[in-house]
Amino acid sequence: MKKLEALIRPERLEPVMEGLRSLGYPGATITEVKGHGKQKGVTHMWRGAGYRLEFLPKVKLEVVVLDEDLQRVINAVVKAARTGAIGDGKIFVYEVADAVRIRTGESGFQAI
Amino acid sequence: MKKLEALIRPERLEPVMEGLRSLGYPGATITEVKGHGKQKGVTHMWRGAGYRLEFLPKVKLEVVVLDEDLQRVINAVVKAARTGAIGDGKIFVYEVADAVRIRTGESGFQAI
Amino acid sequence: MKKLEALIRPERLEPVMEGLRSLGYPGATITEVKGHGKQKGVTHMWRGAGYRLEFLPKVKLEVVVLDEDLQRVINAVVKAARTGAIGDGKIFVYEVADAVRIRTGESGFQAI
Amino acid sequence: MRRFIVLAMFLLLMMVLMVTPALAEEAGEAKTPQGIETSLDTVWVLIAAALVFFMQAGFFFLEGGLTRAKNVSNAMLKGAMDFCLGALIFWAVGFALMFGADRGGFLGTGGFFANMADPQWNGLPLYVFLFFQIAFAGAAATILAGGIAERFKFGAYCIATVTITGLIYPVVGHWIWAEGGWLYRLGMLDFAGSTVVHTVGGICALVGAWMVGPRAGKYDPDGTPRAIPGHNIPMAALGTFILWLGWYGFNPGSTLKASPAIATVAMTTTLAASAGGAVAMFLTWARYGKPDVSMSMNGILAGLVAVTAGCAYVSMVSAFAIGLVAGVLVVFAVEFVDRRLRVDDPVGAVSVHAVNGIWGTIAVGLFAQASYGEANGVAAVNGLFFGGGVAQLGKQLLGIVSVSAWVAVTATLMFLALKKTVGIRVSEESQRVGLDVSEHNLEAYPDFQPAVAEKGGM
Amino acid sequence: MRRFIVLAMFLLLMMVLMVTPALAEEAGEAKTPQGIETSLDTVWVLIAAALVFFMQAGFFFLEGGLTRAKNVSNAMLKGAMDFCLGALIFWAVGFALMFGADRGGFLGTGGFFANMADPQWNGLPLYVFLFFQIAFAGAAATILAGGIAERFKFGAYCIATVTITGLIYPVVGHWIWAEGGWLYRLGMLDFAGSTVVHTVGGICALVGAWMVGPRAGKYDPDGTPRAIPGHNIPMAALGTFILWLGWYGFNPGSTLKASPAIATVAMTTTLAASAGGAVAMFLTWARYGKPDVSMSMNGILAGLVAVTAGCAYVSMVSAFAIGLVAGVLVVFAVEFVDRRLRVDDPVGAVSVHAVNGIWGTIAVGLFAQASYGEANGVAAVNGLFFGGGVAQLGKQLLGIVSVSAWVAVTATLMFLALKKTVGIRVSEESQRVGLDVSEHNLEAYPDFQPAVAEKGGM
Amino acid sequence: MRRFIVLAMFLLLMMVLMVTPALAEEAGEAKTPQGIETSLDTVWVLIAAALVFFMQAGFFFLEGGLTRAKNVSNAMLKGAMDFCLGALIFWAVGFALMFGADRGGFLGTGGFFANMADPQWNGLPLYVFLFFQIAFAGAAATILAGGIAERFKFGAYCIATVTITGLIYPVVGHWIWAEGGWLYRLGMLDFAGSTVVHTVGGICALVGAWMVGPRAGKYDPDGTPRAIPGHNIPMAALGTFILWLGWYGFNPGSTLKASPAIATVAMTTTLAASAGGAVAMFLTWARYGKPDVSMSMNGILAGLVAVTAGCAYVSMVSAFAIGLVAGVLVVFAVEFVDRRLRVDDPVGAVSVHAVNGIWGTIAVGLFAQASYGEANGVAAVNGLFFGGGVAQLGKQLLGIVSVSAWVAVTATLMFLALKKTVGIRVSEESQRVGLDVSEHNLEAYPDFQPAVAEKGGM
Ligand SMILES: Nc1ncnc2c1ncn2[C@@H]1O[C@H](COP(=O)(O)OP(=O)(O)O)[C@@H](O)[C@H]1O
Ligand SMILES: Nc1ncnc2c1ncn2[C@@H]1O[C@H](COP(=O)(O)OP(=O)(O)O)[C@@H](O)[C@H]1O
Ligand SMILES: Nc1ncnc2c1ncn2[C@@H]1O[C@H](COP(=O)(O)OP(=O)(O)O)[C@@H](O)[C@H]1O
Repeated sequence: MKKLEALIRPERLEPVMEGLRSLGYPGATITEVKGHGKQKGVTHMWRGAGYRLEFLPKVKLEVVVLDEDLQRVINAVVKAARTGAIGDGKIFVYEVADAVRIRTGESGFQAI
Repeated sequence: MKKLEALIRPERLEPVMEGLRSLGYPGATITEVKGHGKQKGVTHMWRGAGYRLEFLPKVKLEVVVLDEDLQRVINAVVKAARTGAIGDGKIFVYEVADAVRIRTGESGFQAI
Repeated sequence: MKKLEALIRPERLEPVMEGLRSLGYPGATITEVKGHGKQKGVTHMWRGAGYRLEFLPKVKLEVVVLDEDLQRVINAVVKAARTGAIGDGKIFVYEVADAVRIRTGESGFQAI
Repeated sequence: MRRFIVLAMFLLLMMVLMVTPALAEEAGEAKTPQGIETSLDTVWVLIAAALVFFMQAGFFFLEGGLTRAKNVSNAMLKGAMDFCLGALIFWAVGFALMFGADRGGFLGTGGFFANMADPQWNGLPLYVFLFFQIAFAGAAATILAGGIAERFKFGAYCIATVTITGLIYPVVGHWIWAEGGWLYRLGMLDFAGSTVVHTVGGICALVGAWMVGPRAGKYDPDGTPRAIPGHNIPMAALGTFILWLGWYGFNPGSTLKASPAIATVAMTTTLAASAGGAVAMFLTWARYGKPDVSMSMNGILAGLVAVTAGCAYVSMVSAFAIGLVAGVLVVFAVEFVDRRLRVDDPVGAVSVHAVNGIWGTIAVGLFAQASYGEANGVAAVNGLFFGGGVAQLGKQLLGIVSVSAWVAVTATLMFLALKKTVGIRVSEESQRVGLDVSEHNLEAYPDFQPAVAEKGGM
Repeated sequence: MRRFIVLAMFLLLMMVLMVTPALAEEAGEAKTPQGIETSLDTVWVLIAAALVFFMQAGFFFLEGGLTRAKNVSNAMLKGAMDFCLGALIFWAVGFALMFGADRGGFLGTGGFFANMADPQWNGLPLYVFLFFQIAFAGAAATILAGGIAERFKFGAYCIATVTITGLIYPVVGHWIWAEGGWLYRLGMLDFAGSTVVHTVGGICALVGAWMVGPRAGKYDPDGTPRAIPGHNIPMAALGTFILWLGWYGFNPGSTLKASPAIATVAMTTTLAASAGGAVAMFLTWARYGKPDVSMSMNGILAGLVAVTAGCAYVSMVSAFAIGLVAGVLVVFAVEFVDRRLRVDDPVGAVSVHAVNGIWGTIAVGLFAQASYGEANGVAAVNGLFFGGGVAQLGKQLLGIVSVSAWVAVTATLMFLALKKTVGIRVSEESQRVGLDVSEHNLEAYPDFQPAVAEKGGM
Repeated sequence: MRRFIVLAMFLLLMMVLMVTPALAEEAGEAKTPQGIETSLDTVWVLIAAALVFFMQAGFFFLEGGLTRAKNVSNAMLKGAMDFCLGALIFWAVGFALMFGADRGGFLGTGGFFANMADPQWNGLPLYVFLFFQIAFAGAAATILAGGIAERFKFGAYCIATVTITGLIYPVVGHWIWAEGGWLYRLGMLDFAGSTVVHTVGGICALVGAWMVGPRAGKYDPDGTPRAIPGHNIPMAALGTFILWLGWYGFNPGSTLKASPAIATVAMTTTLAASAGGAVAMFLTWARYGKPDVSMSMNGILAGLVAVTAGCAYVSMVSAFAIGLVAGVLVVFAVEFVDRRLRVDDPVGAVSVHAVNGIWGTIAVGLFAQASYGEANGVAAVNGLFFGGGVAQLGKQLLGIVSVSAWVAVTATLMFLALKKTVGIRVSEESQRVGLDVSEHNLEAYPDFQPAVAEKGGM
């Protein structure tokens, strides 16, 4: 099992989820995060003084998948999340040592 | 060392923390996330139009434990978080390569 | 590649980011989390009844780095985040199996 | 529930058909001093009534601010609907019971839908008097909302509020404010309604909060109360100041007449409110180590409630003293209700309105000065502290006891009946997700991330 | 844009230089009954005007609460600026067009910058009349804001609002309220402005919302509307109650005179609002399964808008009936506009103000009773239901049709001109980040974490 | 601190015992024109005072909205308590110093606790005059709150506010508004208090903000200011509009008499506010590229402050011009205070109240027209622009200089004394967690996730 952690633009969440569903992975966890990368922050104004928001809102999407599905899932996420502009985000992949479904106590790949 | 990442119902947080404490793991990090799984979203109404919230609020609880305590911690979390209904959540386990306590600089299992 | 996950005091975020930048790692993801550890919660009052906030606000900073930079990055974070008092936080390190830059599709260390 | 809705709509429609339209009063050509005076009184009472009306918003903001985000839309709708329904029922029924032809000192009758023979009420156009009374009835009813917040069924609340405005409150109003009322004739004094409005509302809140039971998680198994912090302090602060503003209609407006007396009443009101707020702030500072914001706001309201009965009978200094005592009382009362009675009253409705309504009514028997009553053109009575002996105090106590008994009994019967029929308490699950979702399918703040509750008791 | 700003500032400065200062009226020594009466009328109309002024805050809070957090600062500034700019332009131009010497029943002229020969207006000091009219003009203009919320360019909004207050609204006002106006002479009745203010504002909102197009994401490709929940329900509730409070200036104040008639008007206003709110609540309960908070608030406003035309001509029971119908109308109108017309009206401005403005104007032709009009010192007319036949109804309908046509045409031309020049719709990207950032470089709530939108249609 | 609390409570109690109750005035049977007139004046001044009272809520909402979420409960309590404590102290002491028997033109004496021989004040019931003055004193004191927001000790604030209301403000009031006051006799004109209220409050804010030092993180080591955005723009907008509403009591109410003059005053007030808001909006648009919301709100307030001195002496066009200048001034003043003076004034209290209070006072010397003063029944004076030469201007300047000197000196002494004793600045750690937690053990919004501050300077 692998965990795929995608940092994407908030407005791309819906198409990405769509893509995951079509691959049979409806389950996922999302977190609102702020990201900093190549993309420059935005400048706001407050009573005549400018200030930069260095971090921009991103969504972190976590989905645990079976090893054999990994590449397909990555491709689907990349396809749905890409706009081609700076700030599209990244995907990181981690090894998952184990998984447990709390409701049933099942573990391993059955828990996904 | 292993990291245990449990996605649980917000209202089960207190009993789960209780369980961890009794196993000698008072330290933990929680994040408010939204989850999607087998559990169906809820329908709200806005001025006559229904809309679904596809993601439901969950708590992500992260606790890093020694390898030897892993199973006991998993069991405790499962026990405290389970209601038996869909939406009870999942636990994922990851290998931790290293840990550092910032205050002292200690690393490895001493840092936990 | 390694992921460094630092749980730090919110007010230390700026110096830590400063440190990372100087090591050539401007990219990072932050999440607002709540932490529980050795540090005691705070007591608030509500209409004559006290209540404890067991969890204190922390920032989770995630940054994926090349293996060779790991130690230097850890040192920089520890240096910038440390106050010496309880509650300074922890760093956990994880192995990253892969990374993908969504914009370009590049993967591996080129994606960082 | 659907049956209940259909019934309600049917009843509303019935009203249209049932009633013969009243003839409006004639608009006197306002050229004579007499005519100008009537116009002036009308303007004054109308503006006062509008300010009292606006207190509804004060009440629902206070409640909303002192409770959790997940129940705030429910608080808004309760506050809006208790006025809408209350205004209709008070117009249709309550006003007649309160000010219609007296029956044995207990109840008025006649004049349903404000169909009264005389288009004037003591020289005041009937409709402005009615408007003023509707605003008061709304205040009496909405006090309940705060006490039973975060766990009461919305439908049951609607029925309760209609019962209070249509029956429980007008009967008390008749006793004390209608010329034939038995307490009125006895000489009990309650100038602007410490008893009529606040004790009535406060006791309804007490009975309701007690019968519906505490919010889930409010008490540990061993009975220790847990803090459930309100979600928006500025909202509660604005609510308090809207209420205070409204009180400048509530108290001086109760003269029902534009006269210099309103100046005196405005000042007693100001001093009592200020004293109540100041003392509650200092007292919580001493007791809890830091000045407490929501209790200080309650202190202001306690001072206002307490001076309401006596505002036209007492001196400035007495008003100040009444406010001081009120500010102390409210702090201890909140603790007492929470810890000893174990009644869960999220906003302090019982302590502010019932306790201080009673205190204010007693205070008239202590602090009244004939010179003030006379100057203000109301009853000239001396209280215990000003050489009047215990005569007036006795009347005040009798009034308090009778009213409390009436309200306690009728409110208990009402909540019992509701409990047996539609039910009054929402499920634990509904409380968990919040009444906004469970009762209204709505989130109050969908754009914001709610924080996980992780509060511990102490 | 910069050129536009410079131009605007230049115009503002021109005003200073262009005008000869008017001589103020003499302050009569208020000792005679006559003098006192004038003072009393001045006090009453001034307070009424202040309450109507405060409705601006009600409007911008209602809009802000029913839309998303990322556009709320824009809503605030729109509401503030349409009053600031509107007051200036109405003083400079609008007032003269509305109440200046009549030209053929269509338009007033003369009296720009309130330079009128007579310092009085029917016995009322000219300036308090002007203040009252400015507050009304502000209300008419700000209705647009809610309808075009979350996607309209701020600069274009400023120009639109100035055009409404300076031209579109005063012309209608002249027709119906100025003594020479053709509808006035015909005998069309609109006591406090169901047509003059609300239909005008509502139709501007309809045209504007239609021409600017729906918010990004509001309609699926197949035309199914998606819900875009408002971000702050208590804010909308407070807005509603501020508006209701303001209506006690709006309707009774339209007597422009302190007289007992204001009592009757205050009560008809109260009953219609209450009926509208109550029925909308029950109706949504029946239709959607649970009582809907924001629609109930709309129901209150619908009742208020509907009774505005007839508040001085109808009985209590009729007012109640008018409110009942309004509460039903608003619920169905919101659905109709959203689903059938596919016009995206985030706050229901069209349903509340246009639909119920029309209904209220018609209602005069149905429910008017000569006895009420007479008692209130206004036109004594009987409507269809009270033996007056269809005569009055015909006049009302003629008025509605003419006004709607005038507004529809002028508003369309105005928005077209804006579209061709400065543009009216912000980009999709601006909508995504929100107008607060794109139009004002500001976040309304920087201290709070916004939640990711993840709503699905149904 | 505990000792301070005990002392305060003791002092409060002392008041009860110390004072002989005043005899209330007689309520004249209001049948004669004379009697009706008094009643009318009472109603008018009472309502005006209630509106001014409500400005407290406007002030604390403005401050709360323009500062951070972690300090908002503190802002609420400051605003509530400066009124509560201020009302008590002004009743006990301030009123006597301001309006008691004159001593050498400098100070009033006698009439503590409003124990004055005459129950009337120029024909107005003493108590309504007192109520009006209390509301004014509250406004003068609460201006400080915004300037020292987010870093001032709550206890020290309480003492400061009592000192302002009890001493600093009444002395100025005596000079300018009491018949024996030296500036009054000299003929300095400040109709509703640009100097008496706003300059006094604004200079207190300036001295306080300067002495307490900037908020942690406000200035970079090199002195560059960093933006610290406010947490809730709608809150600030509502605050602004509550203030504007209150100004319709503040300015026209200062006639202390119901007369047609209030109409003129209401209109000058409206035009100046509108001009100030409009010009600030356009100016920020031109300077910063986009129209700035909070500065536009400040522009409205600047216009209001500036017209306060002259509202009864100037024409409509002049009021418009005064507002225009005010709107420009406030924008540059905010930048100047922030960048050049490096005084950290989170809400712009200095720029709005001190700068424009001074400008408004000067404006009387420029724009006054005898015809207006006469028509409004106040002093008939021509300013520089209307043929009056520099005479009046000189008096105005003398007044400004004397008042500024008095306030600057006494405020400095006061803050110094506080600094040496209880201290005025909370620790950096307290600022970091916020005053809500550190001073009141409270979170204002526990249900919401606060966002981590991650702002950078530029
Ligand atoms: N080294 C890193 N470690 C962790 N997260 C990162 C790292 N670099 C980038 N990110 C995350 O990825 C997001 C997008 O990065 P960015 O460089 O702007 O994307 P892109 O290169 O695709 O334009 C950032 O907002 C941040 O959340
Ligand atoms: N494949 C997955 N990857 C990541 N998180 C998941 C995955 N599947 C489920 N989750 C998380 O687990 C939560 C519970 O899932 P659900 O299927 O509803 O639980 P259960 O099967 O125990 O009833 C979800 O809300 C989501 O946060
Ligand atoms: N075992 C653990 N697993 C996960 N997170 C932990 C663990 N222990 C501590 N933390 C995180 O680290 C933070 C700091 O812990 P604490 O023990 O207070 O620090 P320190 O020992 O440096 O004073 C906590 O708030 C929590 O977020």
